[in-house]
This record gives sequence, structure tokens and C-alpha cells, in this order.
Amino acid sequence: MALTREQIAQRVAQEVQDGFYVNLGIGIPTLVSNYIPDGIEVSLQSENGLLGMGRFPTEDEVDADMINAGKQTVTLNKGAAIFSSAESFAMIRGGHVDLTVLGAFEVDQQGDIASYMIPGKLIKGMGGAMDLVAGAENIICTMTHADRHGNSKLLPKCTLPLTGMACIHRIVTDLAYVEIHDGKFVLKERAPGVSVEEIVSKTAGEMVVEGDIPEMKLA
Amino acid sequence: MALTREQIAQRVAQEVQDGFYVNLGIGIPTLVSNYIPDGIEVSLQSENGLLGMGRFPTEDEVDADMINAGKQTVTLNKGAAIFSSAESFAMIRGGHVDLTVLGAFEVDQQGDIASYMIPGKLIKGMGGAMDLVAGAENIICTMTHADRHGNSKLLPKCTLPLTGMACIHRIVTDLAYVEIHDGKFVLKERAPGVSVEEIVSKTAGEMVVEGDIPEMKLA
Amino acid sequence: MAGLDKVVGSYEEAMAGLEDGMTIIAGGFGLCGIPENLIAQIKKTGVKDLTIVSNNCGVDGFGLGILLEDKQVKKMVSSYVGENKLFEQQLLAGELEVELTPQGTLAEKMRAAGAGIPAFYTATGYGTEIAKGKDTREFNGRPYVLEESIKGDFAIVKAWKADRHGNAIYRLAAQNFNPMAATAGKITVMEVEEIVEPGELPVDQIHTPGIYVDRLIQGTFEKRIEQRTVRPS
Amino acid sequence: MAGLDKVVGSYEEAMAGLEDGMTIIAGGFGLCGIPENLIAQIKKTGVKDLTIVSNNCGVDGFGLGILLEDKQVKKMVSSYVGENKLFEQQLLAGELEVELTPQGTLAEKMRAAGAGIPAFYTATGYGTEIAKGKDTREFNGRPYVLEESIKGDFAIVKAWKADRHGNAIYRLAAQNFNPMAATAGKITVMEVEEIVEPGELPVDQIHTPGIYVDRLIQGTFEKRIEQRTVRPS
Repeated sequence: MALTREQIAQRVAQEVQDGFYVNLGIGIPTLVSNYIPDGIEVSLQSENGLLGMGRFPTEDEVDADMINAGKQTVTLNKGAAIFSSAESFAMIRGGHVDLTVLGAFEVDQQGDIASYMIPGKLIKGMGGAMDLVAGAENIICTMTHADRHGNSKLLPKCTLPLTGMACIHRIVTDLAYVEIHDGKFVLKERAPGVSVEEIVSKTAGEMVVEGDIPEMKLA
Repeated sequence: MALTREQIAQRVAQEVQDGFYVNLGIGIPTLVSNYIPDGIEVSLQSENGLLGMGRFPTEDEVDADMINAGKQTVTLNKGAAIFSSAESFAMIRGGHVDLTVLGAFEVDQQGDIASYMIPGKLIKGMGGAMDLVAGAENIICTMTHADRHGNSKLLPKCTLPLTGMACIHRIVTDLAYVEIHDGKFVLKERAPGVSVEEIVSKTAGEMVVEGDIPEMKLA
Repeated sequence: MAGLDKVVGSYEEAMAGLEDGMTIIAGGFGLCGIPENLIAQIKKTGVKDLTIVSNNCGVDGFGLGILLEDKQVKKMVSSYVGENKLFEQQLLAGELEVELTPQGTLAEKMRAAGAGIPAFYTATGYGTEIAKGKDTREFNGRPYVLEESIKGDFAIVKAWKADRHGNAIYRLAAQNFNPMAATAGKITVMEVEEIVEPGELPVDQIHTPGIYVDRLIQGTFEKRIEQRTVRPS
Repeated sequence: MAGLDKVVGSYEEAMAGLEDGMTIIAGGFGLCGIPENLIAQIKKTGVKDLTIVSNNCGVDGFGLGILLEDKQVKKMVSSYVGENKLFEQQLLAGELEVELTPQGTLAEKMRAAGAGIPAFYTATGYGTEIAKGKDTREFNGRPYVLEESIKGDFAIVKAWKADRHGNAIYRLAAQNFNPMAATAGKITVMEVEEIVEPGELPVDQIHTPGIYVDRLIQGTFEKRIEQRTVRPS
């Protein structure tokens, strides 16, 4: 069965290692922080200039000067640091963030990603997404495998305006964990109960299936 | 009579205006701070990351973490700020310093300056001088008009490796206050008792002398 | 105002000299750390055809959003916009132009302007619409885009505390774009919650050195919250 | 060391992995704010053929100067050198190479390396020997030189206080090149006068966020003064 949003986050959380600095995008990526295993210490980076982002505040803790990149009120953990937007993106652009998790409209088998703009709809902007995909070596892209109409989001070539070129190597969808190697999608894991055939049929790009594809383990 | 080092500093100090941020180089430029008129408030910038540099410390005030760009122990005035070298040169390069005063080996009538290197002698380096001459719109160059052997330092074309190209517009020497306009030196003021003839004879570059050249006023 | 004292007596004085067609660099992220009262003063002056460089454009009725009400803005240079209906209307009606700029590139363009760096290379946006018409170049086998700095006729910023010389400290996440914006104006105007005497702030804890600040004023702030997210206590 | 805790147990551990021929970026200005003990540790390891990027090269017997004693340095990238006789001797003997770099350009090259900017334009050095062989380009009618960033295999820096996560504060003018150097190492090693617990430093007063710091160690410092200038009290 296709993974829920929570389960996608759970699978992504398995890629988080002890001591990582992690930037989580809006949506499913934000949920990842709920599934980081015990005993693993990470620091969440937020583009507006935070390291060590914590939980939402209680009513009493709310402070207009303390928001995250989603403009939500937040708190900080011990050992947090605050800095300017230039410093924040120096970190991001300079490759200092260990893992970036973000959503997308489309990813293609070259690793191109489209995530900020659907022509004809209102363009709100790329925010920090273009810097994030260009800056991180370690990015996980989360999305549904296909849209509501059944159209695949894993394409031979992106159709929407790009957020970045050749920067995505790992994708977690509701159906599968997929890597990109040498210009092809490579199927690595299936969602529990989802067949290889279903995944391949819902992948418009070229998908390599080698050997037995294991089911994801979701504790 | 030729100006003393102190008198050169005194003349330069007349160019300092209220509210100026000023960077003073090593040597004669440093002396300028002693002659800033009463009622004029300035802030001294030092390349290693200081604004609001003050006097030398007393024995009790000496602090190894508190030095200036000449590596001398200093103090700070009220309203001082300390920052990184990158920020310091952002200020300098970005043209935020209102006046820069520095010494030179040679200046030519194109405004080129040579101040950091004499081939054959040990090269110690340009330090912040190249950034200072490139960053400031308002620079005063101080030096003796000629060297000990009587060779002019105001040349048609610099002979030593340059610190910067076309960046000097004002020079105060022991004999004169000279400006540079349209590729020529222009004599503006004479040191008290020094003749126009002497100045012209000690200037290797083309010197424009128009009208009566007043004597400097040194209070 | 004399010597190094940057304090001005009124918001009128703070924004004096602002004219139609000028470019304004503004600090703030969303509604956090925005120069509320300087924006209100810009509305009051009624100047038109402004180009505004700011990460966002406020919301309906607050922040930079209020400058849309009388159509004072010709162009926004931002990374993320459209949190307000008026913005959308004016954009669709062709009354407003938007130049979308990646957030990190925007921050760096402001810093570069203040730091005397006319242009820099970044991998951000390579191969996207953002890079169209821009120079590209490889370094160590990777392609980069050349981005130019962006300077304002005015910069408007908001800090927490500053001394009379303009040495300023930002509070928490209200720092964001303010330090870079402060360096990027031909005239930089700063408003703060509290003005203190020179010597009261720790010298090695200044975020924005006073050399960047031309005019300083103390104001009172609403500090509206855009997304009030709370957990049960 | 586990999780975000960067503290290492010894100077040996702090500089582990340093090899012949590596490039080291060092913080400090003159003898102020230099990582004294990390430099001493480099001497102890005996590694050779180092390229050292630092504004200065210490003095005879102190700071980076001690690395000259056993001829460990192949090349210095600096803005101002030669405060020591050994340096002069080795330079004249052709045993040491120097790449003079304007001070502001040097600081910016380090910052750029840390910030993912492979190159930037500056007016500094245009028309001088520094610009030879480098690309130049005009912006708004003024010529600029293209300067590339400079990254180290190691960066060694000295701060005043840091928490265990490496969030650090510098004291007074000992800040200088340290914040930029801290961002420019593949491995950044920081030594401090005092390590505190996370949460003890004010979050909005951190000079170097811990994300840049890989290894952290507490040391004791001589803090030698290069030019002791005093006035009568």
C-alpha cells in the first residue's frame, strides 16, 4: 500500500545520521524531525538564519522575533545559533549542511528538479530552494510518485521550469525509494505491499530494476 | 622651508571633516590624529577590524587581544565596534570609509601609486594598501617631494610596481599640496617659504601652475 | 545630528530625499524584523515607481504590502512573494513587475553591493530560468552563474538596539536580511526599539557597525506574527 | 565526540589526518588571535611541504614562524610577511615561496571558499602585478579583477569561548581572520580559552556557528604581544 505522508517522513528519517546538520523543507520534509531515532543528535537549519531549531512555542513562549523559514513561530534548542541570511546561505551554498530534504513537482532521470513554479498559476517564487539544491551534496527529494490524475512525477525530462539541474540523487515517494545513477532511475526499495510492476508502471522515466527489490522497513 | 612630518600631518588634518570615518596608514598618516581640530568628531578605522580606535593603552590597560593594523596595542573610544577582517575590508572596498591617508614611494600624474615594493629589496607585502587605494574615493597621499638623493617622487609614470592605478587625486608633500586632474599634477599650495620654482624643479611629472599659489596655513 | 551622531528627529527627516523611481533595499524576512515605521513613512510620502528589493512583500495591510495600496511599487526583487491579494491583482493586471531571485543570491547581492564586489559566481540557478542571459563559467569542472550586486538609493532596516553612532544589535531571528541591507544603501536609514549612548553596547558584539548607518530613529513596533504556531503548554 | 559535540581529547587528535603537502588556512592577525597550540602541534607532527594561507607568518620563535625552523612550509599565501629572519633567509635561498595577496582579497577568498562562491570581482589590484594572468572585466565603467576562493585541507582557528557544539565567540580584535578561516577548511579545528555547555552563550551573539567546526579543544595561551605601545598613565 502506498505510504502515508508520515511514513514517507519515517523512511527519510532513516537517512539521518548522528551529528548531522539538516535542512527540512516545508510539507512532508518538516515531518521528518518527528521520526529521528533516539540516540541520534541533529541540528535543524532554517534558511532565515537558525541552527538548532526546536519545537513550536507554548502560548507563553511565542516571540515575534523568533520564526523559522516557514514564517512560523518556533523555539530553539540548547546550542542553537542565530545569524544573518547571508551567513545562512553561505552555509547552504558552501555545502556545510549535511542533509537537505525537500519536496518537488517533478524529478527527472538526469537529477533535474522542478519544485517552485507551475506556469499559468501564480508564481510565488523559489525562496531558498534553488540555493538548497545547488548547495547540498546530500539531498533527499520527497513527493508522491504520481499526481492525482495518475501522471508520473519521475520523468525522462522535467516539463516545468527547473529549480536545479543534475542535483537530485535520492527520492522517497509514497511507492518507493529510488536513486539516480548515470542518467537513470534505480529502484532500491518498495513500499510495503507495493509491487515492482506498479512502481515501474507509474514511472515515466527509465527505471532500472536489478535483482530482488526489498520492502522498506518501517518500524 | 620644507614641512616637518608633524606639519605634513597638520596640513592633512585640515581635510578631515566632522563625522568622517578615517583610515590612517602607518608613519606620517598616523600623526594626523594628533591634529584633528577641536569640535570635529571622527572615527578611526583600522584594517584588522576596528572602528573608533583610541589612544595607546596605559601599562594597566594593555591587552594582547586589542591591537591595531600596525600590530600596536591600542584602546577604543566610546562607540567603537570590532568585526572580522572580511567585514573590515567590505567597508574599505565598498567605499564606506570617508578618508584614507597613506604614504607612498612614488605617485605619477595619472594618479598611479607605488608604495609597497622596491625590487631587489625584501618584499614584505602590500598588507591592506591595495584594498585601501582601490576602495576609497577620497585618498590623501603623504610623502616627501623628493628622496634623499633629490630624485622626485612625483613622476610622469611610476617606475616601481604599482599598489593601485589611477586612484590618487591629492598629495601632501613636505613642499606642497598637489592635486591630480586630467593626467597632470596641479599645484594648489606651497609650504611656507618654499618657492613655486623649487616645487616645479623637484617635480619630475608635468606640474600645472595657474595663477598665484598661496602658502599653506598651518596654525 | 553632528559628528558621528546619526539620530534624526522625525520619520519625515529619516526618509527625506526619497523620490519617485528610486530603488529601496529593505531588511526583514516575512513580517519579522521589518522596518515597519519607515515603510509607513514611505507610504505617507506618496512616492511612486519604486523598485523594492526585499525577500518578501509583506501581507495585505502590513509591511511592504501597504505600499501596494496606492500603487507606489513598480517592481519587486524578491525570492518569495504573493502572500497578499493586492499583490496578485496588480501582478496579473501588469501593474507590478517581479524579478524572482533565489534567497541566498539575494542576500549575497546585497552584501556584495556593500562590500565593493560588483559580481560573484554561484552554482545557484545554473540551468534554470534565473540564469538566462547571465554569464556562466566553470570552476573545477562545475558550472556557475555570474550574479551582479544590487545597490539601493535608500536602504531601510530595523534593529533592536543601537548607540547614537549607529552601532547596532539585532534580536533573535529579526536579524535575517537586515545586516546586508544596511550596507547596500547610498543612504541607510535604521529604526530601532532603543537608542543607547555610545559605549553601552559591547564592542565585540555589534552586528552592524555604525559606519553603514546614515540616519537613526527610535520607534514603536507592532511586530505582527504571520504564522502563529503553538504547542500545548 | 558524539552527536553535535565537537570536543576532542588531545592536540594529537585535533590535528589527526594532517599530511605532507596539505593546505592549511590559519586565523589570526600578526600574533593576535592565532591558534598557538595548534601551530605547535603541527610543528610536532613534522609534516612537510605545507601551503599556509594566513595574513602573516608569525615571528622568529612564535606563531607560524616556528614552522619555518624545520622547513615545514613550502609556500605562504599572505598579505604581509617577513617579520622574522628565518623567513627572509629561506625566501632568499629559494626554499620558501610567497604568494602576496592583498589583505582584503585574502579575507574575501577565505569567506568565498566557505560560502560556495568560487570567484568574485574586486577592484583591488587592478593594473598591478597581482592582476597578472587574471581575468578582468568592467562593471559600470570600472575595471575589476576576478579572484578565486581558497580552501584548505585544514583550517585552524582560535576563539575565546565556544560551547561543545562549536558555537564560538571571539574577544576584541582577536576576531580578525578567524571567522572566515573557520569556514574554509575541509576539516576545521578550533582551539579556545574556555569550553562551555550548549545554551550558555547568547544565541544571537555567536560569531562562528558550530556547523563550521569539526574539532574543538581547550588550551592555554601565551598571547605574545608584537608591538607593545603604551602611554604614561
